[in-house]
Amino acid sequence: MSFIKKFIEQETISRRNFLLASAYGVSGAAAMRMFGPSPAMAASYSDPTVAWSYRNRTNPYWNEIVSGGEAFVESLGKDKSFLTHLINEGSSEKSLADVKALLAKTNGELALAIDTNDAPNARPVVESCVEAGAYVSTLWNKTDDLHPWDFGDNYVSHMSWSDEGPAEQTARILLDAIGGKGGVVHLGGIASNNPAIERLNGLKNALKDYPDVELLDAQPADWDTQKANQVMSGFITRYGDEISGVHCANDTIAYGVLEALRAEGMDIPIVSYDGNPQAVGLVAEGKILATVFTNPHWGGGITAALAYYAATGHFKPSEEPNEHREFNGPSIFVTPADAAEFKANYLDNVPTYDWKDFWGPSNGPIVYK
Amino acid sequence: MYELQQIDKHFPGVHALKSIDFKIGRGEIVGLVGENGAGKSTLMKVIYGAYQPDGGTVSIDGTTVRFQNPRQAMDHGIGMVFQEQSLITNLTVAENIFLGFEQQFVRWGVIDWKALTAAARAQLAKVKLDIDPSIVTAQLSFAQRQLVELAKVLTLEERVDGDLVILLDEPTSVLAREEVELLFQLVRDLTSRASFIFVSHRMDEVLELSDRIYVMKDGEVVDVVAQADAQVETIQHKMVGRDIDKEYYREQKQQDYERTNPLVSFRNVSHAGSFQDISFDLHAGEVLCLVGTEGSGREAILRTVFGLDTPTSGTVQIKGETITHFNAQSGVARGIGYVPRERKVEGIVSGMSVYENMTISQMGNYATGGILKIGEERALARAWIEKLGIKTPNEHKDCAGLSGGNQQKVVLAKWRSGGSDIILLDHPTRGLDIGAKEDVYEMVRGMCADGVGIILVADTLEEAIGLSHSIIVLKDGQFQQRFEGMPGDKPTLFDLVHHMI
Amino acid sequence: MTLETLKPHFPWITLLVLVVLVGALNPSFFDPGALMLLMADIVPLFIMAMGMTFAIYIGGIDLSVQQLANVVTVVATVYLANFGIGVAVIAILIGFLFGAISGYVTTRLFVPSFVSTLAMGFVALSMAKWLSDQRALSMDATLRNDSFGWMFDTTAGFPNELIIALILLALAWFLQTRTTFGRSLKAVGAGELAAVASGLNVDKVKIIAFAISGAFAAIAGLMFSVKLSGGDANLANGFLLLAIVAVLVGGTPLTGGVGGVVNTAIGTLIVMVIRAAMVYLEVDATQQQMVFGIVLIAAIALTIDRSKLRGIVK
Amino acid sequence: MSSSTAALPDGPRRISRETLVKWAPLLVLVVLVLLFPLFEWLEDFRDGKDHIYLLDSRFLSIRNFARIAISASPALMVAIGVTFIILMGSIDLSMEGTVSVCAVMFALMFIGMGGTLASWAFLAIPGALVVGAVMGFINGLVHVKLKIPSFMASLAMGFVGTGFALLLTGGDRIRVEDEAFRSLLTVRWFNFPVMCYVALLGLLVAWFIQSRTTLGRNFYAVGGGEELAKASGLNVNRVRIMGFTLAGVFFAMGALLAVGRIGIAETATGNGFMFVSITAVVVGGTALWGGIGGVWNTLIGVLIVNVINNGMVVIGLPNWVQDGTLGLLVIAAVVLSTDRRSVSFVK
Repeated sequence: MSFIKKFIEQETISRRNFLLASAYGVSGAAAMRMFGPSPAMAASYSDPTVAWSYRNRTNPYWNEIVSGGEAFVESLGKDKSFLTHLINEGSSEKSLADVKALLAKTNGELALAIDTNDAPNARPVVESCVEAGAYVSTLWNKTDDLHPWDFGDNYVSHMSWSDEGPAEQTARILLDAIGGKGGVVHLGGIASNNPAIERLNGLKNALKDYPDVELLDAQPADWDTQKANQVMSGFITRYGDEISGVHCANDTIAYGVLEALRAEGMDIPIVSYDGNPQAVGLVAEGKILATVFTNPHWGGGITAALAYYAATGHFKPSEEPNEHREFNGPSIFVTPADAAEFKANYLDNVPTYDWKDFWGPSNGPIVYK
Repeated sequence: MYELQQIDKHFPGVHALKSIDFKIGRGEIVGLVGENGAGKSTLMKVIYGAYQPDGGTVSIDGTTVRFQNPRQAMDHGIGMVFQEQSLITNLTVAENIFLGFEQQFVRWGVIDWKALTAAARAQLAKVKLDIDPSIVTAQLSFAQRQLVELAKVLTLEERVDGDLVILLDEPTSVLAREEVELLFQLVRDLTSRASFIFVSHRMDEVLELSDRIYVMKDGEVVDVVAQADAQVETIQHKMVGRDIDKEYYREQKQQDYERTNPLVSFRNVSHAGSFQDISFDLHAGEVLCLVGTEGSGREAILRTVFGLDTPTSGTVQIKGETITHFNAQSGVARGIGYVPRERKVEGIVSGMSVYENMTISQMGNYATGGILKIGEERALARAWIEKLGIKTPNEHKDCAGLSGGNQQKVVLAKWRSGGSDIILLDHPTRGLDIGAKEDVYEMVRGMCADGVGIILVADTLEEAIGLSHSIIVLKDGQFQQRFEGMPGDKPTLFDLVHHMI
Repeated sequence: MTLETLKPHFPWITLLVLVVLVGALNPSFFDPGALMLLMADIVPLFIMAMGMTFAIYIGGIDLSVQQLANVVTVVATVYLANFGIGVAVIAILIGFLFGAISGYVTTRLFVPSFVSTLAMGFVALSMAKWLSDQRALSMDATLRNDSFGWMFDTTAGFPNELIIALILLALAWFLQTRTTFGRSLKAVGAGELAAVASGLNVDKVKIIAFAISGAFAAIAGLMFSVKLSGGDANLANGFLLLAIVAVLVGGTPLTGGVGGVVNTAIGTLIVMVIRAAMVYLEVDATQQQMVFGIVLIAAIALTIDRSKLRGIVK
Repeated sequence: MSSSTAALPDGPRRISRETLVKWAPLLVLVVLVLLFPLFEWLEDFRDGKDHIYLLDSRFLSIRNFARIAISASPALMVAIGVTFIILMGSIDLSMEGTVSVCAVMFALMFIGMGGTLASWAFLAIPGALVVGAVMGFINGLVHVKLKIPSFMASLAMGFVGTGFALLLTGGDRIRVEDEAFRSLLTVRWFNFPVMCYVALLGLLVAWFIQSRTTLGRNFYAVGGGEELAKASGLNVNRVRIMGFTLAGVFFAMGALLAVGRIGIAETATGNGFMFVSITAVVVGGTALWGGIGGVWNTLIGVLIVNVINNGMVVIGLPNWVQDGTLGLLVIAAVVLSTDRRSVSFVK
């Protein structure tokens, strides 16, 4: 069937070139736009509502994010129920509608931390917040032409993670472990999600230095354990013993892959991403070779903190340099050698962070390609 | 032994049963007649427990009873044989017979299929039906299903101590004459085991079978007559409250018709599995009646004329034009109107108002560019309500709420107002009371006078003979015989039956 | 006034009660400006639900709407540069075509609409993934504002989105009540066999109903895409179940022939109020979904007019 | 056709056509099983590799059938549950919520009572089945007592179920690491893991219920003609509620196998079961309007869906083509297994 695949790939490459030209190329200058806010609106509030809007509670990653948000709220001397939760269930429409409802309810006295579920959704969310005079900090998803500094003070910051480098490093660990030859497969996240794309790119970058390793296949597993399980068993049928290593886009995918391998009695190296506690445990046991901890607890807390302290006037975002408005979160490697130590430092005892040290653990400005 | 005293039943706005007294003795067959809306079905529902009376008492052998649901009535030996297809067709015959009472064949939670089948066979023997109880009901003929229905009710015998009362609701409506005879013979034989309440629109049958006849009108029992004293005319008089015209079928209004330029012309038309090699002509002003038993191909011919079925061979011409593409839209466009047997399902759209129903087949005439001219539709509806004397408060009334006769008038108005001049009538008087039937007959004659050609599948043979100019007898999809039926020179029942079976 | 005559009015009474209830618990809910914004935001969902109403009105269902909206967000984003506002025509045509194919598969190939539309949705998803190269795309801001910026302006204080929705509602209502097609829909929904026996081209009516559903889904996808100024193969996820819920809560039961687009407007507002109530009444994050389900059962139990379900409740 | 041949009733031919329709789902399955190796053969042929059609197929191997069986087992249980409901002419969309609740409740009970099958924790298994029954029972009550059509009632109950599972877990996932319980996946008899035999057992139980118990036969009665069944004294409401309860038990079975397969119970355990199971039921030849079909049809349907999913990955179909291909194949399968002459209209 791969002849069909080849044809299709050629088709999509030409399409992609076209898209890149139309969507990414032209935008930059046009981003200064009619929706630009008047600075007069940037009022500060003494006690704004603090809210976190995120995908769902069924994923440990988001739970970590939320725990950070709650820790921040507690640092203000409030109960953690002070934090308002908006859950979008994977629906951009709900994400936006909930934000608007909250803006209406709070009359704009709001410090919002949000992952907008899908990159295109970031613009309308930010624009409504700006219009209502609320302060918003985004995480993960936004389009490349949307920048906090174009919106004065109200769009406080955007934090993301540059996953390509770390994913490349885990890939190298994997490729070394299989002796630099053989075949690997990649199970990705929802294909259109930015981290999914970056993490696959990381693998591809690493493969350039390993000419004897073939990327047998890469398919999305939608961040989902059960789907990963099924895709992996399909891979095993198709490639069988040709698979000598597995590169997973995150930990939840790795769980499904591990179980598929277990069912077959196979034991091959796999690497993953996110550094969830269970995955760290598996790294310590040697079942996963490496994962990357992105410290979602801190990310969740600091995103809320940035929005809050901007809203209360503690600092003025527009006076900060651009690298303080768009920056990458930390990435920490976890390998079997340091898993136990890492677990003790970050998971068993969650460190108490200084939520006013906005950029301490951060990892450099976001670079657009 | 079973007795109702002073039974009253009210519905919102309606006093459905007014102080009904009713009793039935052991082994007796009691007829129950009345026009639609006279309260027959309400009374039956009270008897078999579907309704609870508001007043009065129900007693069995002098003991007062009260049924909350049909199941409790069954436990007291009261069973109901429903009209025609009340068996569940995807179940086996045996399952249908013991539906709801399978527990007796369950051992340790498991159905003993052998015992169930054997017991079913025993029940079937009671009605002298020799079929394999483990076949699926869908494979039976309508007559066989009717007998299975009876066998099912007779299981009460084993379950209940004491006497049985069995209600037969229009049991003959789908049966051919000879099948009716068999059924009646069976019922008479069974009086040793049960009493029967027989409900039918066919007066002759009621008279033939019943020992006594209850006549109902407007929620009351207006007369009880013994078989010996019963006369069709007097009973009908009581039911309707007026005399039945001697010329029931309006034969005096039957006119001759022009035998040229046929409206519909069949030449050696066949449809695989339903009819073969049929030829006939239908002319303007003619009533052509198709006669035969259920499954003889009558309905299939109607459906082919209308365009719902495509024949497998032969030539069909409508108004001189040979039809190549069969579909209902072009049928309607050529002026064909179809009055189906299942009035409530196929005739009217329940949930739509009278005027909406009348224009459904001719919306194009009441619309410009697809936009409806509702005012004109309503005017049309009002005109035809007036013309046909349709009893409805206004043209906005949901058709589902009209009586059967008025629904039928709406269906006829639909086609006539659209200018259809070929009308296909499939059991047009089924389930109608006498007055409504007469209205339909009147309309048939009126349409003929207007030059409409009618193909009729009649409810009874008498009706077929009375109404038709010509009769074609069918059997198993084959042409048998053709009769001319001008007034004064009509074929007899015997002539027809002779060719039907 | 008896219970019977009151029944057809239950949907909007339920809506009113909900609004009053939420407002009583948190009076800031009554701010008219905020309410208008809330309504403007639900417009894409409403348009999709309105289209779905046609499929449900004839007794079917359309599960492809969400994927159709997805593919349209991609198409709109990719081709905006080439066709400008003309992309709307392409989008609606795509929706119409997909719907028509679903209708064809349902009526002519006898595949229940539950399955046929689900399957056609998968086909649409494939197309969306292919066109987008499985990436999130964004519209060029100038082009978007030139072609579709007017959608998010206001006219006399009313958001244009809301006005578009009202115009579409008026159109759909006209189609449903005043045209031969609408009458045919009702006939097919309420009594398909009678419609056949009256010589209506029932298959055609059904195919068009699904096509309209698809076209409305495409409009919803287009508006959403413009609003978010981008598109990808998952952008409209989460619409489907809510659209179905909006239709059902409005009182258009799955049995067909009853209800209509005005009911769906009310149903959508009920959904909106329930959802906003979660925010206004600060329902705990882990409880929101359960509360939504329970309120939904209560709302449906209140709004459906059982006397019009005719016959048995399956 | 001449009128003389038309005069012959087409009795024998009709029977063969009915038989064909009846066996169509199985034929579709067989064709699919032969089709995917053909693509493999084509690919190897093009690459110049030695490949004997069927014999050298990676798809057509015991190991791969075991993989298909593993992924099909939980779905089969869920689909069987909903089969009973569809036989009655109703529909149940609550499975995602019910599966999640059962999975989470099972894991909580299992861990709480010892965390290994060798302790009292085995009680968590019947416990989960009871939870499923209760969920189904509530679903049935809402449907029957509030007179809400099952589509809406079960849809809303699904939301409640997912929400309840979320409430129980607070969003955490619970690992079930007991070796004895995980032997569902890890221990194989005759090349197939234990969970496949458990699913087979579930199928046989379902078949037994369908064909040998009053309840099972009553599903067909209700689906074939509810009014008539009611008039025959059948307590239809009771049958319905019991049907939903039974479906809940099978959803719980599905939950147990899903946890057995992945070793994790979470709110998302039920995700994706709704469309897979209903599609499988319909593809297997059970009619959505009730009364026709049964659990064996559902087995075939589940296998068809899983064979397609597995086969598409095995032949290397790009991801984005897979959804559309699945859609088109499902339509084709349903078209082939529908007796068009017996259906007057479809909605």
